[in-house]
Amino acid sequence: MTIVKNNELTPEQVRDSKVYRQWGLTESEYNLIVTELNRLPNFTETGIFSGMWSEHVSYKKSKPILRKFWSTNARVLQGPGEGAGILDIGDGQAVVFKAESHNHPSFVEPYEGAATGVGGILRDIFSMGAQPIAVLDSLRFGELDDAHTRHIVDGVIAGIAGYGNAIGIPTVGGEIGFDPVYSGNPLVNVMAVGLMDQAAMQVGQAKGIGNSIIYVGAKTGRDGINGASFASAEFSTEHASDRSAVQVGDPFLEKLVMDATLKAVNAHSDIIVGIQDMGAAGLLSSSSEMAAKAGMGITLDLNNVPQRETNMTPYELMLSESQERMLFVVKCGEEQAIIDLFQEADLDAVIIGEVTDNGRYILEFDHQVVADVPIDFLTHAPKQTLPMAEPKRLLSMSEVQYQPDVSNLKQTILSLLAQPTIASKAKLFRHFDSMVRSDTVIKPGGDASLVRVRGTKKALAMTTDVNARYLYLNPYVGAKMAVAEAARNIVATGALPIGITDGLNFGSPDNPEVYYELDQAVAGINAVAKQLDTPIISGNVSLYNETDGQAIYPTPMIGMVGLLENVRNATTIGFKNVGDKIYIIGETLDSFNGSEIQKMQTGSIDGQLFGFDDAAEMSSQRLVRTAISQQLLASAHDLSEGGLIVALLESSFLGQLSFNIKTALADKYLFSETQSRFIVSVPESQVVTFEQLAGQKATLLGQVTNTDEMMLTTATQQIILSRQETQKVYQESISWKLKA
Amino acid sequence: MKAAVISFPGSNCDFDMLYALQDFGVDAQIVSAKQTALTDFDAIFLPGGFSYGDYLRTGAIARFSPIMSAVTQAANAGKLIVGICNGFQILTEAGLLPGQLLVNATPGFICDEVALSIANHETAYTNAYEMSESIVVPIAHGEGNYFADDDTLARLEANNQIVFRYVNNPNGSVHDIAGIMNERGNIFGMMPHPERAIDEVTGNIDGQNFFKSILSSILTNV
Amino acid sequence: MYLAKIYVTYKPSILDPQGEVIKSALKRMDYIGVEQVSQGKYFEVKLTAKSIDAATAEVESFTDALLINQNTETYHFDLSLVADEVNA
Amino acid sequence: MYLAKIYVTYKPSILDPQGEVIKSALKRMDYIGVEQVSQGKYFEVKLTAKSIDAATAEVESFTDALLINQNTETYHFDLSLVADEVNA
Ligand SMILES: Nc1ncnc2c1ncn2[C@@H]1O[C@H](COP(=O)(O)OP(=O)(O)O)[C@@H](O)[C@H]1O
Ligand SMILES: [Mg+2]
Repeated sequence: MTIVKNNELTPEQVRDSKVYRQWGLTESEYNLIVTELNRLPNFTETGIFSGMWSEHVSYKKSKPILRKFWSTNARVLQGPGEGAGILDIGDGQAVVFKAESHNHPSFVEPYEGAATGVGGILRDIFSMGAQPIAVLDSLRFGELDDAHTRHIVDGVIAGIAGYGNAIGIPTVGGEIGFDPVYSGNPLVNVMAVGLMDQAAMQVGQAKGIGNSIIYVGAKTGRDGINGASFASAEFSTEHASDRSAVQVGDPFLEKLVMDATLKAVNAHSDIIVGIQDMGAAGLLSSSSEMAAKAGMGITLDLNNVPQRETNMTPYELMLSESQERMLFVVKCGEEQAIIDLFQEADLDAVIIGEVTDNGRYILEFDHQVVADVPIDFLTHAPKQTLPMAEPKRLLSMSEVQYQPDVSNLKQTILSLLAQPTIASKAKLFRHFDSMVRSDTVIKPGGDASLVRVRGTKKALAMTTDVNARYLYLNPYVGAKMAVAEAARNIVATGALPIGITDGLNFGSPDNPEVYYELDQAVAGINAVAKQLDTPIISGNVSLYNETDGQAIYPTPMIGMVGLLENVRNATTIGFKNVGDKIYIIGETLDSFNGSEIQKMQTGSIDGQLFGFDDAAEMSSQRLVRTAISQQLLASAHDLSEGGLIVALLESSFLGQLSFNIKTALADKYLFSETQSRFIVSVPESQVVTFEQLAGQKATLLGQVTNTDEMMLTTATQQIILSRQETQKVYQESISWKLKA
Repeated sequence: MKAAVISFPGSNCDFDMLYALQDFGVDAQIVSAKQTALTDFDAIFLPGGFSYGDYLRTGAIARFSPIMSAVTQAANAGKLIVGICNGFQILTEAGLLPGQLLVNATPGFICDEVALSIANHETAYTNAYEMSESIVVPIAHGEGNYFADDDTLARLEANNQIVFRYVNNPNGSVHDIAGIMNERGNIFGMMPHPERAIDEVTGNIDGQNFFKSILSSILTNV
Repeated sequence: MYLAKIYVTYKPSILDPQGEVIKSALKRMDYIGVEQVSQGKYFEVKLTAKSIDAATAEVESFTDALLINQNTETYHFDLSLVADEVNA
Repeated sequence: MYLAKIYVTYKPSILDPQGEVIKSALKRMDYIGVEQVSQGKYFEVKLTAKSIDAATAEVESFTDALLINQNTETYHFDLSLVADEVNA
């Protein structure tokens, strides 16, 4: 069995040229393959091992850490390991969600990179049998004064819009941050949320000897096969420049695939054995993982794979990352029903192989076997345990908190509002259709977004969050804060946080300091997740986010979903009625290291991160949720970047009302980023009840007013801000910078 | 009243429209664009979305769908034809309404809620609105920039065929046009989405009177 | 087989916002010689036909019917005879 | 003044969903001779330059920089000398 086709390297040439190293296999991994097969792997086999054993597919480096995630409670119907995680939301329904990163593709090709990121995460959701109901994003870019960064921002925003709007799933929320560490390595994480009847649950498994593997959706081209990693002249006459690593998305086609898949799940659940989307390492990983999970083997005839380009080799067919493709496993003899359903929607649906019981992964091409390897071995890359070391920067940090310069309070406030990380992102997210499907209750611009569950009183709250600066100063505590902040956003709508998906964006794990950050971040996420009872049910890992040896900040994006039992209790951040009393919940301390004001005034972040009080966090959240469920609050908003002053202003702008605030705090505390805080407004009629409920946790700040003047009296002075003028700075700063 | 909501490949507001009609008690159903008959229906809705991916031009390919001859027949028979967003784009491409929807004056997709003034209160689409009312309705489009030549515009104005105008024009439409009807008044198209503004829970009910208007006019015609 | 190259442009009276955006971007990028930009569409269509006249008629027919919107667009095209191969 | 006519097309291996959709529409409309359709962009740019060589260099420079996406698109262009009038 040493077939050599299309001028591919012979097994001996593969061995001697060590081409496998270019493809990412180490010497010892290659040797392991030789030992296990008891012969030299041929070209195609070497290629599929390199695909399956890449970090991106196998998680061989991150798995020892990922295993530590806490992912079980009574709600969990499906934890990590499938396309997406699933939680019980009662009434026989379930919510399905997951996040995915498309960092590198978005740097190379911002529009298509971001667009196909949306397409990919949606396939993860509907391949579970769930109807996608919302998309969120989490984005990091360099600073906007750099022209290339602006180009990337434009492309990424247009790409998310281009795909999400066309397929008709609302992009309801997200977050965007800017820091120089991301200029050579932007982060594009997307999260999708779906809804399903528990009865319709599908998993990606290939069970049952003789059952058919059906390929549906787009034809396969050379998309995503990295031309650079080929010694192209050796096996093809085409020029490398004609090959493209760029994946182009077709949201129109995916809409057809999505609708047909959901129709198939509804109509033919009795004959569908498994469904899996084709993501990283395309046909290869989807087919081999489905069989491995079921403990079966699989044989594919590659000549039957629908092809967009001519003369594709087995290697290319297996490794292609063409978009909008799915695999179905269907009971033997029942295939026609599925094929007809897809053809009715003008989609390709072709039987390309079958399930076997020999535990082998066998590929045939032109009537010859071009690969024959044990599936278990193929799908289980040798784990690597990597060394960790506490980053040196953490060992010598100042314990003293930064002291902001607030000599000109008004100017400081205006400058802070103009910081891209603080300023409104509305000029960007207005390109996203946030309302299609007509279920969006809270649109982007508040804390969490809220999507109703049609036909019930329920709604789902969702948010993405992480402040990576905090993690840079303390990966463990910073990760705790990320989960806490996500939960505060959920709680501010009135919902109960129920689960987490994550996107772990880090530098190279081969650097012991980065590996340590990853480990600490997971530990921090777990610590708060357990207290909140929000298991981590799905996620994504993106490593090697570095340019020129400079890693990004450790950036574990937290995607959180919450459940609101009665949508009529939904609460938003905007002030509602003149005369309502404004309270701050939680204590304000000297919390400036890692803050937005430190970044603004010193150009960098530095010093030991301020503390996080788990008990205070839980009690603040409990108070807000209770107050909302008793309908005591007119508005609720959590405090995050920029602190109290930013939260107050946002509640004013959204509510188109002003405030008159008196606080005993000194000026600098307006900018403190102490965790576990909210501002709420309470109608006069509820003040007594609220104060009784809150006790010491809430402090009266003042009241809502209807003039243009926002009045602020601190321990030392009084200032007045014009709402219109201030709002303009908040609203327009991003577009001013983008147009620069 | 029986209503059809046409589902083109790539339509994505078809169910929003269906649910909206059902909320108002209409006996509505989705009809695939592959169908060829619409004789059973009193009113036909072309929903928003990206029919055929908006490839080539918005609405350009959808207008050649099998269902479109039936839509034309129904239009000629005087039945109500309502196109929202992509539906409006399809109706103009098909020549059932004059003009064309071009790329927004500032290119790019916009999702927002915008104020509309009601330019003609005596239509099947606006009769339930108060005289002085200005309403706020969601928009979500990249090609909503209504264009027609001067003669056509003069005719639209003279015949009161302009039904809705933008208060602050978001997309460059000539004469601030947000929605128009044909001379006979039975074919109507608009870019904004009244079907997204009918439920208190989602924060806007300014679209309710749009549906009430259609219902009352159909009932009085029957 | 024939290859039709079809060039679609806006009619002169139509404002072309994309062209305007590109022009100002080029100016900002210091391409100061640029005076006017318009963006249109370019189609390559391969078709079989009995003769060049038949092909011409065919191209005119489908361009009028589908490829352009006669309200705002106009076009011209070139037609040539090419070898018979089509990429799948 | 020079007039550059720039024709932008996808690289051969890049997915062109528009072309496919247009082709099937033409087939449905009974233009059965149509074998392949691709849609690209067509730019007309008027620019002043010292010489045809300078104009050529300028066109190549801004097309690479802005008009095309080098990851997915390729182009060719014609350049000609035209009278000096620009439509506002
Ligand atoms: N990229 C984006 N896409 C959609 N919505 C966004 C995006 N960035 C920010 N938003 C929205 O803006 C609001 C404020 O975001 P952010 O400042 O990150 O909130 P917080 O500090 O409460 O986490 C949220 O409603 C969020 O969903
Ligand atoms: Mg918040």
